[in-house]
Amino acid sequence: MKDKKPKNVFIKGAITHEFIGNSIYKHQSKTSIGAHNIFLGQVRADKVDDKTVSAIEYTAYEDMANQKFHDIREATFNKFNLTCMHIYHSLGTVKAGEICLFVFVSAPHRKVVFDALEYVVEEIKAHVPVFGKEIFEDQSHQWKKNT
Amino acid sequence: MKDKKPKNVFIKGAITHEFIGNSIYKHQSKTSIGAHNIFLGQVRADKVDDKTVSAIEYTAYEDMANQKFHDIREATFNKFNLTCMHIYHSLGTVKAGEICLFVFVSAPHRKVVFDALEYVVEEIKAHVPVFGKEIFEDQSHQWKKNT
Amino acid sequence: MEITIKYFGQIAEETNTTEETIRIENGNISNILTLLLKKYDGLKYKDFQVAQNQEIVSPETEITGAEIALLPPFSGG
Amino acid sequence: MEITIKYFGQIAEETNTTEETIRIENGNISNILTLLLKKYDGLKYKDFQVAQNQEIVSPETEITGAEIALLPPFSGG
Repeated sequence: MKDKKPKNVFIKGAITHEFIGNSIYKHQSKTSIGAHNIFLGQVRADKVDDKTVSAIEYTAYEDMANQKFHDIREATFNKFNLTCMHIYHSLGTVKAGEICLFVFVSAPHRKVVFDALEYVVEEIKAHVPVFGKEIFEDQSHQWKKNT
Repeated sequence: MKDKKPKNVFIKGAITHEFIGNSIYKHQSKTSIGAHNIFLGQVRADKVDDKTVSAIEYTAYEDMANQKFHDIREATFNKFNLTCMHIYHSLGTVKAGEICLFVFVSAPHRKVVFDALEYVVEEIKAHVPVFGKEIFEDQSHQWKKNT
Repeated sequence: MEITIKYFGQIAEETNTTEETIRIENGNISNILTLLLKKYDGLKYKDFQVAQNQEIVSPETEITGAEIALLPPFSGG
Repeated sequence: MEITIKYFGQIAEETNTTEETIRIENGNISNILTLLLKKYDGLKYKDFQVAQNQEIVSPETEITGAEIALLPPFSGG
């Protein structure tokens, strides 16, 4: 039973450093926290043959994706003793060098945040229906595949 | 042989969210990076008996500490295939809720950043001569001990 | 019954549409796949999973849902 | 020889100084410790490590350095 509507994790376009900085700032009032761990996914300018990726265009099966993000949140809170957790993912165009994924976990002590963060990131990569189209400088494209 | 003078890792007072955001922003030109992992140590308002920690005052054996930070950097680059790494630690007074440690590692792919970040943080906690004096609201204090 | 089929990423590129409605008798997901592979010949070369009501299902799963989605390999993050 | 001794954190609190110079004959770190424990009685209740020229050493290590530091438990981060 899905008893509450999951939050929207998606952000239009790149996730800015101001957004990330601000998110860190908001945690200063939570004085039981001793350790934060943040993962940022950044779009790489990969070279394929002679062409270079200039951006990734993200689409998603949004309803299912938000539900999966919600499920991952619940599972992570059950597994790890975290104070809080935030996940944001881009939709639309994110240029090479820009941030497309922002995962933020916090806890009183450090040991737990390392395992929790890796768990969340791997779960997202494996189970959330998000699709990245790598756009080359000449506007041709290929479909990204997670490894 | 210590052939080059290590960088100064210390920052006077708290590490601000603007500083962290700006550091993230600077990596947008490094388009071979696909994954960043950031650890932030935040001062907890721990309760001891009836008193609450309001700040930690950090001192260090600065020359040795900077050398140790340098050695940890070198060892980490030898062990893990990272694109870059940054470490900042506060000296002086950092209030509860503020950031006192900022470790930032980046690599083309995600797998390596999780292990690298945890390694760096544990090495810092174990080997860098930094001393935290927990100041209570009534100005009494106790000496912090890493666990 | 009437079912909405959604296509994503390179699957939508192949079908040239992101959503359509089909009519089908009761049966398994494999019945829907047979129908779609007939309609979109190129799909047989594509790697995808099927979701029914936002849960990944196998071809043997009974059709229960009003929403089926064809999902290419995930590449978030 | 002349050696600079540095004190940090709760050790400096005990000695009431952060740095001083002592004269000592050649020998081991333990010879310095004996001298300092005589001078600062409270040190014997304190937990600390000794660094010589910025490297942690044991009491058996020969005195070679011009700079010795008494370091209480680390608590960075």
